[in-house]
Amino acid sequence: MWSFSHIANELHEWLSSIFNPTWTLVIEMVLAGVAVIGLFAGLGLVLVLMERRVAAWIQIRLGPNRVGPQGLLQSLADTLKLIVKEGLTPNGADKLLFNIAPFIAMIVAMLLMAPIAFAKDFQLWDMNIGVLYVSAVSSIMVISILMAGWSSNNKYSLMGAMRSGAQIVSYELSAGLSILTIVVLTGSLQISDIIHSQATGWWIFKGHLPVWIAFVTFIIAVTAETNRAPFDLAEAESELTAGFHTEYSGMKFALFFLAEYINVFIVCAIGATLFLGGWMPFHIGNLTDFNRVMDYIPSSIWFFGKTFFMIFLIMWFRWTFPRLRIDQLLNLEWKYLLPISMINLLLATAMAILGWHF
Amino acid sequence: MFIIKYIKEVYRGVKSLLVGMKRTLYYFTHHKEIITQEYPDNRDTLVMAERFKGEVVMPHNEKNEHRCTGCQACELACPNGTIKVIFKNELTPEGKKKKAIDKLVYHLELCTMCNLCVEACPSDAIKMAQTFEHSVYDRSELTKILNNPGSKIMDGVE
Amino acid sequence: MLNEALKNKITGLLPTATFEEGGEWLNIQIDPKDWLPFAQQLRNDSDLNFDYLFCLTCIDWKTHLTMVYHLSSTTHRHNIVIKAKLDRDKPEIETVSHIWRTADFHEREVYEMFGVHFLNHPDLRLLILPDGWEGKNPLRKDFEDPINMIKL
Amino acid sequence: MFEEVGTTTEGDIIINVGPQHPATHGVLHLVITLNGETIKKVEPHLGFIHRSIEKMCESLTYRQFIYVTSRMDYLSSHINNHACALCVEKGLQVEVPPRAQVIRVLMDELTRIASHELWWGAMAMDLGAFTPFFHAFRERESINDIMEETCGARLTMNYMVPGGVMQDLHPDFQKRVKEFLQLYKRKIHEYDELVTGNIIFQNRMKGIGYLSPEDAVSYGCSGPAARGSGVSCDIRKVYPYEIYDKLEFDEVLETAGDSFARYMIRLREMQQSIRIIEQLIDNIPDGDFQAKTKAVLKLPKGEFYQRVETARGELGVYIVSEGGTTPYRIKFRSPGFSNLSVLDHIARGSKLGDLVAMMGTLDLVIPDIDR
Repeated sequence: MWSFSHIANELHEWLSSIFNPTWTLVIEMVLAGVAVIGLFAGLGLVLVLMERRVAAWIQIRLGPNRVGPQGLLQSLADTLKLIVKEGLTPNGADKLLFNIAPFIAMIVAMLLMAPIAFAKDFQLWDMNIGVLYVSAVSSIMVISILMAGWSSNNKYSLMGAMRSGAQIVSYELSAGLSILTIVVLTGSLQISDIIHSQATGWWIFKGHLPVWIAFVTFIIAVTAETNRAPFDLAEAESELTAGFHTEYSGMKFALFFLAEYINVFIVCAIGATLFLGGWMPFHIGNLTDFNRVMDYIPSSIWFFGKTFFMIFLIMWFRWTFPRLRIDQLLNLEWKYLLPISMINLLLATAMAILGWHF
Repeated sequence: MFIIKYIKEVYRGVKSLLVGMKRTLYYFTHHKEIITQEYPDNRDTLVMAERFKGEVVMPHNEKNEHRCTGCQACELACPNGTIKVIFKNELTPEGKKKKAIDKLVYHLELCTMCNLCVEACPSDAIKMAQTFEHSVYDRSELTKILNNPGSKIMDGVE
Repeated sequence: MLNEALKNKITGLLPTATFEEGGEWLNIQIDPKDWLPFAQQLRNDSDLNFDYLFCLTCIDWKTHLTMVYHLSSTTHRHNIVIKAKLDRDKPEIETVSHIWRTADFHEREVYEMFGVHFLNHPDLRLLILPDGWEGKNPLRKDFEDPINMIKL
Repeated sequence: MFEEVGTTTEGDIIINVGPQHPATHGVLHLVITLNGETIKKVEPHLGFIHRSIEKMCESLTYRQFIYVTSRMDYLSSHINNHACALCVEKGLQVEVPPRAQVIRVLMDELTRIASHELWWGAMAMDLGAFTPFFHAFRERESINDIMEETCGARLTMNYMVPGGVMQDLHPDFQKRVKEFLQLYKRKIHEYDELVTGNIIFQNRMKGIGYLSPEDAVSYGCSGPAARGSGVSCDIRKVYPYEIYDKLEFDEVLETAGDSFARYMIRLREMQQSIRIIEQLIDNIPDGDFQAKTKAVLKLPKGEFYQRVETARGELGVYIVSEGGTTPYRIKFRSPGFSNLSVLDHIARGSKLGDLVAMMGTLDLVIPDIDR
């Protein structure tokens, strides 16, 4: 009833009854764009608040509780502050690159939004290479970080950017391999195919050992890829003050900040799609009554519930673990995660050929 | 063997991480452990320790009398020159001239709350108050005169 | 080793040393010229083995400066105090920073606070005072700073 | 230090860590020469908060100068005050009443625990884990409350006076300390769960910043920094003062000499402090809390030196008296100053991230270094 697909269909029918098909398409595209930007702003606010609350409760504090009821408007107030702040450009900086970098980070995050299925039949662009597209586009992120670090004309920024480059390029591998595990089991790169293949059970339940290993590898790899603690070496504040965004202020800083959170959301959404079935409700084999009850919960709630569970996991990591050192970070990838995920891919392939999964 | 050592290493590492995560999850779910004091909101119920050294005050009784004889012991004891005693000549009822304090000037901005003046005072004329909200908009407001206007020394205090 | 035994031992090493009575530790007054070889003997002699220089400072006596070295041994647990009288106008003494590494920083501190020149010190630069400090040495008795020093 | 200064080759980066930097916990300025991520040289620049306490003390009387020393190593201000009071008492030949001695030792050990708690939180924060900082402050807060109740202040107490302590213990003191001990024992295992046992933390700390025993002594290191290398240098054991020779506690020693050993020393030292407090808390003798002293103190002509063990290492107070009411010259041998000088030696060849860990385990308090 209240699922996104239902609303979208209503809207489509209503628009079609007023305009001709071309105008309908144009209006729908504009609406989608506005919705994505709105989603961005909304997600940014919600995730920042969520992060601060999670951190506070773990750290036996109360967290934001001054602005608005229960401090809910805190991140709105912060955004307002950042908007009215002056965006400084340092004297020796490469002005063009310095100013472009945060927008590239933002554009990458926006592009990644395209193939994500937010609810049943609610997807901006269901392309046949969906998963490949996500892993390809997300690596553009490193360019914006390198640009920011280089153009700032600051040694801390440069070191942060170089660290980040090494880190993202390495962890791309095991993230890709763990995604590949699911692709092998499904036999398709298309997001909708992957979700539909989980109608009888999510991959995390029916995939046995290879999928569990892939899930753990995926979480570690994406935590590193989004530069979040314990892999936040690019901005390690006790070593590099703030890493690649040391020189940024005002809204340009806020864009980096927002892009980081959006990226977290997207990788968690991809994780939820691949391993936890996306918007697919929780089904158990042939228990039709149970399955029908589960179907009553709207698919958008399933999707956001799973995504936020993954986001909580990543936040939980951040507020528990100390940071790794740069050589240990690369050791972890090349000596542990990469061999494990390669062997795991072999296992998954064998399993897919022999049909051992449910 | 190499592979067993490798697996053991991974197992131990993951276990240590899970132990830490269990601990943080405990605090995430147990909100009664929160220790935050919401300071400006709890001002009515906030009780400072009775010995807390906030600022130097001179207690007066209801007849506007204090116990300060003007012996300057506090002025000498102070390491920072926080206290200055200014004298005036007063006529006693018998018509004799008597030295008494006019003003006991106290510079709160110089004070380090070391309690040495209170220790040095032989007649217990000054003591430490438990106030702590000392911020003001102008520095001159921090220079205080401890004796009330028109106050006299208490009878029997020498 | 007890003070008396130390006294005998040190008289053997450096006959020109004079001893001050009083105080809990043995006070030895030496000539600054004898300091470097004497220091090496103190550090390397197995009976003495003064391997821990726990305090290095200087005193301005208005007529002269006195370098004070507090030495201790982590193996024998005995302590001595070495004092060397320096000329106030041209204070110079050999560095001991290669014998006790901790002297490096302490000598730099004494250098800027009292103006004592440590000969052959590897890196005798200002440590605490701002670069380009000119003027008197702050811990000398005749130092005056009308702006930053508050007289009570 | 003994290579030619400024031996930078092409491709080296020189970065300023500090004076305003999150890892320096204050205003320490380190000029670091880096080759990629590897440290080639660390050069400390000091003096950003130098207040010349030694010069200030020359114009203060023997009662007054004690309060200034709280501002040196503000985390163990009680122990600094204790050192000064002991040194003045040594000159005055005053016998301190037994009650005052016990109170002083109790306060010292509480301060030591509080200081190590803060260090533990800050150490974890240097390595990027924020949560332990708040958990450490929970225990530290209850010590501060005890201090506030008895001494009237939370950080710079000025509770020690020559001849004893300024005020008697608060009636609730014993009850509050016992409550603290219970809280501490209930929470101590969390330290291991959150930080010590953590595989990331252990990998970051083990084998980092190795300091050999010979170098530790030569560089004048003291306290946990030297004991981590196996050098027995606890002044409380080696040159006992006050009543430490009558108490049962162990000098904590580790032999590895790396950052993890220095970390473990401090954690284990907290247990020893707890042990001392448990011995004393029910056995506080009755009597005066302060010996009778003259209103104006005059030290005889001579030199007096007192060594005490602060939370960071050996603090020496060296008073040169000319027989007046103020010291002629006073020198504080601060532990942080010597411990800092070893940083260049141990940091060379390690990674930038390790430098932060090493600075954490040396437990530098900048006002202590700058005085």
